[in-house]
Amino acid sequence: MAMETTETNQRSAGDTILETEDLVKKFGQFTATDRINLTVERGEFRSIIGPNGAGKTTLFNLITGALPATDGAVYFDGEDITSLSPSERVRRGIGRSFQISNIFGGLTVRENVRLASQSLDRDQYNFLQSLFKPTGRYDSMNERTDRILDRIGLRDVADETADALPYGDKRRLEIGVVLATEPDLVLFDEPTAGMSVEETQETIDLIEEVLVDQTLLLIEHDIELVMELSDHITVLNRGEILAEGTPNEIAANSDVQDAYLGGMME
Amino acid sequence: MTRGGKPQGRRRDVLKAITAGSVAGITGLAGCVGDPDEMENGDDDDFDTVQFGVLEPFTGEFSDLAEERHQGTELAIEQINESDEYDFEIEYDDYDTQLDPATATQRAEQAVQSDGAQFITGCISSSAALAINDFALENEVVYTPGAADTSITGANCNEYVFRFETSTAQIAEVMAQWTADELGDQIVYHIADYAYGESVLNEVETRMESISDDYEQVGVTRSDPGSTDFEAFISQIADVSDEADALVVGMTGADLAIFLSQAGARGLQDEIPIVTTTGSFRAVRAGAGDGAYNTYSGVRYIPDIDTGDNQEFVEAYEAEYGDLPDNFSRVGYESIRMVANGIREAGSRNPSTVAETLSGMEHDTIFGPNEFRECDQQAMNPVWMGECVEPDSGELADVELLEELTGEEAAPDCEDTGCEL
Amino acid sequence: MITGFLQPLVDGLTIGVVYVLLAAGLSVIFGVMHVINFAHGELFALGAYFALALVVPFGGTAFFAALFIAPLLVGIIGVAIERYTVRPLYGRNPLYHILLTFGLVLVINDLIYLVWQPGNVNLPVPEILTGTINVLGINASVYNMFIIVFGGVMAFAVWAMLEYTKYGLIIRAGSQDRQMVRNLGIDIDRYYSLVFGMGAALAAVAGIILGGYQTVSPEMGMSVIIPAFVIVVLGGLGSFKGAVVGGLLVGVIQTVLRTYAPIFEGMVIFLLMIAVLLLRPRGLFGVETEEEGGELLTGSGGFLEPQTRKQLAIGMIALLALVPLGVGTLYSAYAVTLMIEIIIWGLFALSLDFVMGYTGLVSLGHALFYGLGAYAVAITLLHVSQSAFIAIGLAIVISAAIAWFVGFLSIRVGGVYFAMITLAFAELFYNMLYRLDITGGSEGLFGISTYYGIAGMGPTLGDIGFYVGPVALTGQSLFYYIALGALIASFLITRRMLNSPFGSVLKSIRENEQRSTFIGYETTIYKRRAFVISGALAGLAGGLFTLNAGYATPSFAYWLHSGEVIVMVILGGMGTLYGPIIGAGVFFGLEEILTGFTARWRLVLGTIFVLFVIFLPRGLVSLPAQLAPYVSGGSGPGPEPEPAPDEPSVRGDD
Amino acid sequence: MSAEPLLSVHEVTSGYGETQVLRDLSLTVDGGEIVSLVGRNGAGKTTTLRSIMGILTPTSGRITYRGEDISALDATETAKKGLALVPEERQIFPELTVRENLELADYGGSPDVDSLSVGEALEMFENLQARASNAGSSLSGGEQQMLAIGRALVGGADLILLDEPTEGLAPYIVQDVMDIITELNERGITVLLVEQNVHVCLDLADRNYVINQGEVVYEGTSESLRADEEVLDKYLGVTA
Repeated sequence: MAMETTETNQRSAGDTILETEDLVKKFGQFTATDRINLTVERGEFRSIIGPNGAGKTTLFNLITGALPATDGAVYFDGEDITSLSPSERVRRGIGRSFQISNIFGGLTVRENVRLASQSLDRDQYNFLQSLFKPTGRYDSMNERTDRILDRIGLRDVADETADALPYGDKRRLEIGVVLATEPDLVLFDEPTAGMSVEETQETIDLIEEVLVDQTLLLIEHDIELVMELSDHITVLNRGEILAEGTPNEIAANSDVQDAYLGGMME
Repeated sequence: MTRGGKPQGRRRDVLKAITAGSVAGITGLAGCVGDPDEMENGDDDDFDTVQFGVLEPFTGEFSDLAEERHQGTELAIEQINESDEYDFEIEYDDYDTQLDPATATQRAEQAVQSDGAQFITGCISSSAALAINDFALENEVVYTPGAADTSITGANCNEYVFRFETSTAQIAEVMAQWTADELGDQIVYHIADYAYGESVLNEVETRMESISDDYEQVGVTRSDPGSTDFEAFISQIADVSDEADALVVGMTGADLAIFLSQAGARGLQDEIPIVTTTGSFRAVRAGAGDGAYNTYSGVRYIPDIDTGDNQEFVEAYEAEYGDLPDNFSRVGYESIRMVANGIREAGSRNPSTVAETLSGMEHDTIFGPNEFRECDQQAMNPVWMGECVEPDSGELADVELLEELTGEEAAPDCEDTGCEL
Repeated sequence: MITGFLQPLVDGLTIGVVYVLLAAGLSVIFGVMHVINFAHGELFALGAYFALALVVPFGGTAFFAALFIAPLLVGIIGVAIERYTVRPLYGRNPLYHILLTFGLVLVINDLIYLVWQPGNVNLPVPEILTGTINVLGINASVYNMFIIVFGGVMAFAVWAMLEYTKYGLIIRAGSQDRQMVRNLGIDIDRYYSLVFGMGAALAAVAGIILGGYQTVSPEMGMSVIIPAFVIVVLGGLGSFKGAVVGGLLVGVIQTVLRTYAPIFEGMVIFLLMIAVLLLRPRGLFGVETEEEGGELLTGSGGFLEPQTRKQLAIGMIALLALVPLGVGTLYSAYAVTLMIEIIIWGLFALSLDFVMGYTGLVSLGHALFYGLGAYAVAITLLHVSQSAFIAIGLAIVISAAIAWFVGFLSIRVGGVYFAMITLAFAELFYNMLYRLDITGGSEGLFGISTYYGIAGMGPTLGDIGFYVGPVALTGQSLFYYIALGALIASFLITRRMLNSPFGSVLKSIRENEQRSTFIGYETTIYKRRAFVISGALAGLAGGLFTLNAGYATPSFAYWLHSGEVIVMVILGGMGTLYGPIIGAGVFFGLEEILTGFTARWRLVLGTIFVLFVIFLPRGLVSLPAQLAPYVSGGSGPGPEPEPAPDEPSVRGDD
Repeated sequence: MSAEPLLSVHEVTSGYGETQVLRDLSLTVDGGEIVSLVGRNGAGKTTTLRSIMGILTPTSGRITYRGEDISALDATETAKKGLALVPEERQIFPELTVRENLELADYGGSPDVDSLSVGEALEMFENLQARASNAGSSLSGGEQQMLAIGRALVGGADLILLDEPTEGLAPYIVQDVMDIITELNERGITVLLVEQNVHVCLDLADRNYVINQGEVVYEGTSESLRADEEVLDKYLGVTA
């Protein structure tokens, strides 16, 4: 126990929220990520870019626990979370949004948000309560749910089935669900995929607005957007980190030009 | 309650409905909790019809036997209804018990509660029959089961159950005697691993022990009920065939047919005589094909026998259905006839009265004079030993009788039955 | 001593080869179409009956002709089944194929009864195949040798067909990547019928050669289908090689165990199946296939206003409470008996719905818990205490505990594999009931009596009478209220649970398990809890039955009952709690009415069920919503909600 | 040959479920051309190919091939018309041998088009010749790509839809693949190429479409695209 604490203290020196250490994932012969060392500071807006097959989503899956790592470790808030289940990681503050909107389509908007909110409160009530006390009677949970519905602007449609929402609202709900788990770090996997220009802008505005306090990790293809939003950018290529830096540094990096953008300017 | 034109009639209806149910009667006032007194079924001397419930497993594994039994039942009812000797008519409904005791009881409830049956008959499988045994006692209706399990008129007997089916104990008697006399006392067994198989093993063993001091059980193999592959057992039996005088098989139905068919293909009966309990059933012979040839079997019934009015029964049966009766047809037939005799004798259709009358009453049956004896209400049927032989034409093995035991000789002693009546 | 070893081997191979033929078709059908064909056993039986129809009039030598003609006919039937019943379901959750083919089992089985009559019949084989041979001290019949050789040749021919012909290549490719086969311009969908027909024909061949070896009977299909599944699961769903190895393995293991360890026979294949599913869910030779998407279609409850629904429910309960009062005037006491049956099975169906409709776990072995409850009550009453309360309490606790254990082992495998493993557990239990002394073996336990109280204080139902006006409520009628009370209490409790945080999580799992994980729920734990609650309720249902009926028999745990309760849930509408209760009512109502007309009522029921699975998968409760648009003339949801294909979101790579 | 293009995609809207990926997208491909589709990840390139092939059905718009409307056809039917998709993941049948993979293609495809025999295809790709009886799963990425292209040839395609053929391949193999594409074209096969590697496209293609968010934002020859820095910068993120 004591040893662990020392370890933890060491790791949390500085204000690093997420750190991966030589993270490797192999699928059979194929190495999807190869010894990735990623460090993300608290409060940062970090984007991850790279060509198809670079290992971006795999990296996300390793950080969130959706896939077990072949080798290496993931530290969150200085703690080794490599062997924790996805849900455990969510509880420690890692939220995730998905490429394709991934909400509970058959439930109402309110239920969607409440479920996430409830996950947070889980330890505050005992087992029997959780079995028998109707959800409507948990005040703090419902208040928080309403607050979030307000923030994502879906309070008016709270009692509609999520499936019935227009596409853009679904994405808003998706973000609301993530927000309701009160994450410290949010991973966004292409939140604007399949959106029109206007929708993209709205979504980004929303993310910026409601998640301003959180650390954000974003996979995005729209380079322009990435350049505009990010504090730092990590470029992956063939499972390895090719470059890391501020948007300006990345734009000026010839390796990036070469590998990611196809060596156009050779 | 007195509203309406016929308070009297309505009260009668209510009473009937209640007494037909599982509970006996009424005392006390509306809204009270009381302790209902026993109330006798009102005897009415004056009746034209008697309601029977015929419960058979029309679907499932025993459905052919069910059909066979049902034809016997129908024939008996037809004859009784046409006969002047009985001044009442039997009305009946059929119920499909499937293979499941739960369904059987439900159907019995339907017959008794909904359709007002006072007499029920049927069921082939012993677990269904045992469930109905209990039901008959609880509901005070007379029941004539179609299963051979010893405990039906043994440990689980009760005063409402009368069995014309020959029990495993009776068959074991003739099998044991004949086997010990003709084949020897070194026996290997193969049984189906359930109640019927175990009871054959027990009954034959007890009797062999009492007949011969040198009796020895060479070995027992057990197969799951419903097994369809007996190669491994046949190999094991063949291995000990030199040490044993005979193989006793405690199986019935499809299990036995398949066993005989496979044993026949392996030529097992050339190595060791095979003695079965029900190999003489036509259904088994039909299923086993030439596998049945040259095997021995206890015989509960074959159409050829010349006892009582059997030949009249066979003729009538053949005329009606174009086919010879077999074991279950005669059980269905005689169960109805004997109960009808009881009703005539009692002059009542009250099941309790009829049950009292039936116990120990003499009947003329296809086996000649017979009775449900008082100590266990089991019919005193004669039993035979037979051999299944290759027929002159066709595939179906013929049964040749080898030895007969009278009802007296075959029946176990009253004190050994486990029945306390 | 070599013969000592060879004899069981030869014996085992005989049956093993038949298993191979049976399992090969089943497995290839799954590989290409992802259809689990429960009706395979019936096609097997049909093969034997067609052969019988040919051999009987023409004599033994027609056997050889039958060996080719009958499979052809069954193959054609297989094609028709694929074309008209299976095809409309592609794209839905593969569990619907299980449901559909279960319905087909009921239909085909009754058709066999109708056409050929019940009973075991011997299928005569030609003279040339009779007699025995003795080699190396091994005794075997010529027919055994014929089975091994002919079956071996057939299996080899199928293998060669798969390996070396154009069709075989296409079928193998189809079981690996259907879309790519389409991309190559090959109409793989057209081959589905062929594959189904071929699988059916193989089953028919197995049926014929086994028919000659055993007997032919309408039950022969039911008796082989479970072992066939075990083999396919062992070998790996979709793998021909797996079917061959699995079939021979099971044949030999069974035979060897009969010789050396007879106590395990019957149980061992299920233990083997459970072990394989837990350690290597894809079986010995199975390959990783993509989990087929497609949601389970739950009933829609949103048709009526909540207020109206509440009033309707109260009205229904009031009506139900009045039932015993009409006995003797409006109807006989049998009405109460029938209603008790419906209530108990309604409770059983409700228990299944709680896991199936809310967490998507389709348990094919729920009769296990029903049987467990029944036996727990019976054993308690016989050996521990005659108190009904103690017995029922124990039944609930024991069922819940075993459900926890089964759930602990099973829930980690999903979908079709979960269905299979629960089936294996139920069969294991069913087998144990036969073997154990405490369960009374094959006959079960009888003559059980009880009182309603604790520590020797309390009346039996037969001793009490309540009098309401002219009607006396005693015995059966009082028990009716106990059962009804249990059902209503269970309904209210489960409904309350679904409105609690726990229930919300269950619903979220049904909607989208992955998302549920990523908002912080350990879904396995929630599913297991739901399974425990479901098991406890099923145990309560079984316990109530035994309490009333006074006996317990192994048939309570028979797999057909697990199937029937699924039928009830689907008929009513899964995921609604009340739908399955309605389903139970309709099921028994139909049975009650139909048995009055024909012993072949399962034919009608099966047909209705098949039509439900195809056309009204959301059950009866969805009927008003389905009809509403037509009645009011407005446009509503189409009759067939098209589930969007699930795009797997956690992928290996981006 | 008439002036009519071989393939014409006219104002097609398509996507997955509710997600609209393509918005009124139009493009044409003439016989004998190599046409490239470039754009960022998620721009809708793969969706375009899948919609043409018939794996996805467009919700509106019209796709014609040799003047015939193929919008509603499924993949099997379009393949029989002479289209072949070489998908991004290659989708080699892992448990079939290399030869069987090719034989399978021979059973499918277009009956009207002169196709390579399995033997000819194996000759064309030396690497495959040596591994003809190895399982598909044992091939390297480059070999898989060649086998995937080989299947299209054996199937008798005259329009090949190539989805990211160089993805995940080592640079020297990229060159091999580019050579093969050129060779295909010399055999008279038309190629619609989706690439992220702008370099590959500009080298190979006669014409290029730049698509962004499901719409065509630029069309032009490689020369003109190379010169258009604004497009390169804005849609492809390639700065001068």
